[in-house]
Amino acid sequence: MWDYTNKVKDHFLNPRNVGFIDDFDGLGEVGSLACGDALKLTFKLDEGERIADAKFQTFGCASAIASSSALTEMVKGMTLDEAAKVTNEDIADFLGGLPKEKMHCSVMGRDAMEKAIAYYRGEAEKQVEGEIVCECFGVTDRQIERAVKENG
Amino acid sequence: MNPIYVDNNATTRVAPEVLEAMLPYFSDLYGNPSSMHTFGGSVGSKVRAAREQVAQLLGALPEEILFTSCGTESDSTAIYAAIRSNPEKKHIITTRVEHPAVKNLFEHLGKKGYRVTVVPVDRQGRLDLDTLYKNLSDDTAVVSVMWANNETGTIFPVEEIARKVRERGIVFHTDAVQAVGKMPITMADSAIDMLSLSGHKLHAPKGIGVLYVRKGTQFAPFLMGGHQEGGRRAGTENTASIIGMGRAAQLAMESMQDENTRVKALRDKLETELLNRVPHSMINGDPENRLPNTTSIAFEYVEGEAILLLMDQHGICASSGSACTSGSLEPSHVLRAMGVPFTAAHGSIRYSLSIYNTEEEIDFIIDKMPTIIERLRQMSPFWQR
Amino acid sequence: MNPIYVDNNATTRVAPEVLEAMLPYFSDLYGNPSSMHTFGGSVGSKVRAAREQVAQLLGALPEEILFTSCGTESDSTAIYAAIRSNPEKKHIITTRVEHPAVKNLFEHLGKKGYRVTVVPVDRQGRLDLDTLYKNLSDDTAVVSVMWANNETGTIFPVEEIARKVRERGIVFHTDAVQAVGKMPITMADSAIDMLSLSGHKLHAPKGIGVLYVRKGTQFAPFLMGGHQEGGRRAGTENTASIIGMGRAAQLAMESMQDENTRVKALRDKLETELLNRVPHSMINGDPENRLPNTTSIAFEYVEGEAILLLMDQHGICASSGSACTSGSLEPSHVLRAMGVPFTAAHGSIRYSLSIYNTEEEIDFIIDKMPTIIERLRQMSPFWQR
Ligand SMILES: Cc1ncc(COP(=O)(O)O)c(C=O)c1O
Ligand SMILES: Cc1ncc(COP(=O)(O)O)c(C=O)c1O
Ligand code: FES
Ligand code: FES
Repeated sequence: MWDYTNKVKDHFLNPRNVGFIDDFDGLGEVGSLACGDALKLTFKLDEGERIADAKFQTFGCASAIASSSALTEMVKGMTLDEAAKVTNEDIADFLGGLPKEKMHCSVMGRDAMEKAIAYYRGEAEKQVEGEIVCECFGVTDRQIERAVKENG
Repeated sequence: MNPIYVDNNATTRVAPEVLEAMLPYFSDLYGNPSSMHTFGGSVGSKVRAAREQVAQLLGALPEEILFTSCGTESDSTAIYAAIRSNPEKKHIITTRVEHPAVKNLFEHLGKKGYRVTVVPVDRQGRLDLDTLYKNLSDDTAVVSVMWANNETGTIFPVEEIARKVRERGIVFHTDAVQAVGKMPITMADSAIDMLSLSGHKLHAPKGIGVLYVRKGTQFAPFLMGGHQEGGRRAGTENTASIIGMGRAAQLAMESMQDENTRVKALRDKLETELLNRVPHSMINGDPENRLPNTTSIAFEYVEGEAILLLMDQHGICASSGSACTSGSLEPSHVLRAMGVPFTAAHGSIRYSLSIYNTEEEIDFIIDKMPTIIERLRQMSPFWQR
Repeated sequence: MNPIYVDNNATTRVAPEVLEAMLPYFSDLYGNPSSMHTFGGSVGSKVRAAREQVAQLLGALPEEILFTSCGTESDSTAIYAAIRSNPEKKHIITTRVEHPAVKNLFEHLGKKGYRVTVVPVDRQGRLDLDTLYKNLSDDTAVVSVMWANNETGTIFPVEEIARKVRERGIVFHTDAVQAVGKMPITMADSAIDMLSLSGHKLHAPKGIGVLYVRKGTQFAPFLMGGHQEGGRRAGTENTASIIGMGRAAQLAMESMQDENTRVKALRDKLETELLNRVPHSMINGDPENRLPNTTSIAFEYVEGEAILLLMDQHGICASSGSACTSGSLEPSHVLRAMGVPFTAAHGSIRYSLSIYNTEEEIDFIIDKMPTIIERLRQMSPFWQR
């Protein structure tokens, strides 16, 4: 069993900011059902171009859920430049640490944030650096889409 | 909080009767059965009695029973014995749904130059017997097929397979770690050459296993050294655990009936109610040929670890995939082999009951699960409300 | 009759403190440490604590400690790990006085095509180090030398040997089953790559062993399967015994002083008095470098089994040769390697004490032995009155 900090447990059991902002300014999606990890992140800006609200939906383990919750808390009030600098290590630190094997679960949050910012700025989707989140099945995106449709 | 333990395919409670039988052999009658003094020698007769008890559970002869340190060691011992006794044969057969104790060994042997046939299963987890039989050849050293699957509880027709394999003069081994104690087994009437079991799956302690080796089967020891177990398994006898294993074998015979009536009914109730109450849920595995204590249920669009941790908040202990593969979040190779869709494989929970479970416990689980799944689905980007 | 147990090199009493530490983990806290629920997971933290306790006893790091099922498995694991990590090397070195757990494995490897150097010992049981060093070569995969001999208690200079072996870039393993707990060991300051120990020789239960593997040492698992022990030893963790092993390690640190003063004094008294009182008796082994608890005494012109059975009449438990080889009446390979004359080898008795022995017990043995030997000598055709 994983050794989760109390903060991880708290953010898993009482996740903050679950949901989807319908009139979002930024939207980032990473992962897939096949990996067992996926994250959809939306944010809304205020007049000062700071993040007024952020919400997430996560399909994943406890670390993924807690990381998403932590990230959305952390970025509120930040400018996009500041939010872009939040690393997965920052997320893990905010949570009082993650087990080594679970660090990748917090990468997803950072990647989704990056994508959401790119979406807002209208930039072409950035090639995300860092670890590959999951390669459990070794299947193509098309197969996954089909699987989702068939069972959805 | 008293746990509600429905994770008995991972490990079981040592029966109080078993612990009681073991207790004198730690600090009081601690002699070595190989010793030349009464103090040690008298423990030897207890070890012999335990061997007879295990033989009785398996419908076997005492001299066909070898004590090992776990199911994994029994599996390794059997498979190495078969290939070392047939050094000229370079082909081995197993299935896609074996426990890592067999799976990883076969993969290793594959890298060492063995040709490995891995028999597939269908969507219900049933073996493709045609593929198995078609691949039997004069070059085949051993066929190893588990008796019952640890994740789904699916029972395989190993008696029938063993007969066909024996006709070809090939050694047949079965990993019966999940089957023994849950269904009647009579090795005297069987064509199975070697059978593995693990004590801690049937209320004996962890760290004791058994390998059945049919009289006359060619054998080579895996653990070499002292002359214990008739020269077939070296290492000072784990006397307390062997004696506990014997008592557990006796208890298993007595509770077989309860397991197949009351426990089975509890399992069926749990399963039926969960499928009724939780939309988008389904059984993994073959509902026809299945252990009486196991059900694997897929809850679509949610992830297993998260489910388990929420269950843990209520003190409910279960597994996603086998305990051996959770710890990494790779989806179970068993569910993948069966072609369980991704949406379902990740959210599969195994409930495995024992004679210690009560109806109140099952009702409690039935009550809590729908809320747990609903709560996680609310967070999931894939869930369409 | 309460036994007078001086057979502690065969096996030991489980310390009551150890049993107490183990007890909750059978029928109450029986969870699997790999499980994703608190009930199992919390046992995992106890396993980690036990690993730290064992590491402390050995002056090692917790991640260098691997739990196995016995000393024999540790020995096999180490030696196979070394040769599998060096598949191109085909020469292995050991000594003539190893326990069967190493001896028989090396003989087996000899039959499989390995060139085996078996280092001889002199009349006092001291190793011929020149022969050992002379035979080190680029083709040598592993050198395995026991730390202390189980039959005579002779201690070998393994620290020095390990340094020389490391200079040549060769893996060094020591079977320290008899040394651990009886003498201080600090792996952090040592050049030994792998070290085996067995729980039941230091008041932990039977069926638990430890293999120390120095950080950075190339390793390949012996038991393949699940991911337990960091993927280095498969099989569900034997939680109760691991926790008992941890407690025993702690106790061993506390009693090391007693072992090397009071127990040693008792051993010395027993030895001196027996040599004084029984004519034609002598010590086997090196009286200079010896475990504090062991003495092997040859009573000429009589036969070991007969002596043991007469001792048994008085409830005195001891061994002739190792418990592993008694049971067959072949004279011990250790005494033969030392060139102990046949007249003496057959009548050799090993007394091995523990912290549980009292002076009264030792006095009792001193009182009974002369009559026992005299009685048998009266019957012996070789005995000149
Ligand atoms: C020196 C030595 N090595 C190895 C062993 C084997 O230990 P186990 O019987 O626990 O496998 C023993 C004891 O029997 C021993 O004395
Ligand atoms: C089917 C099967 N085979 C083998 C094993 C391995 O048994 P053990 O963990 O006792 O080595 C297990 C349990 O973990 C199992 O379920
Ligand atoms: S999201 Fe945690 S393991 Fe992948
Ligand atoms: S006299 Fe009995 S064994 Fe030789």
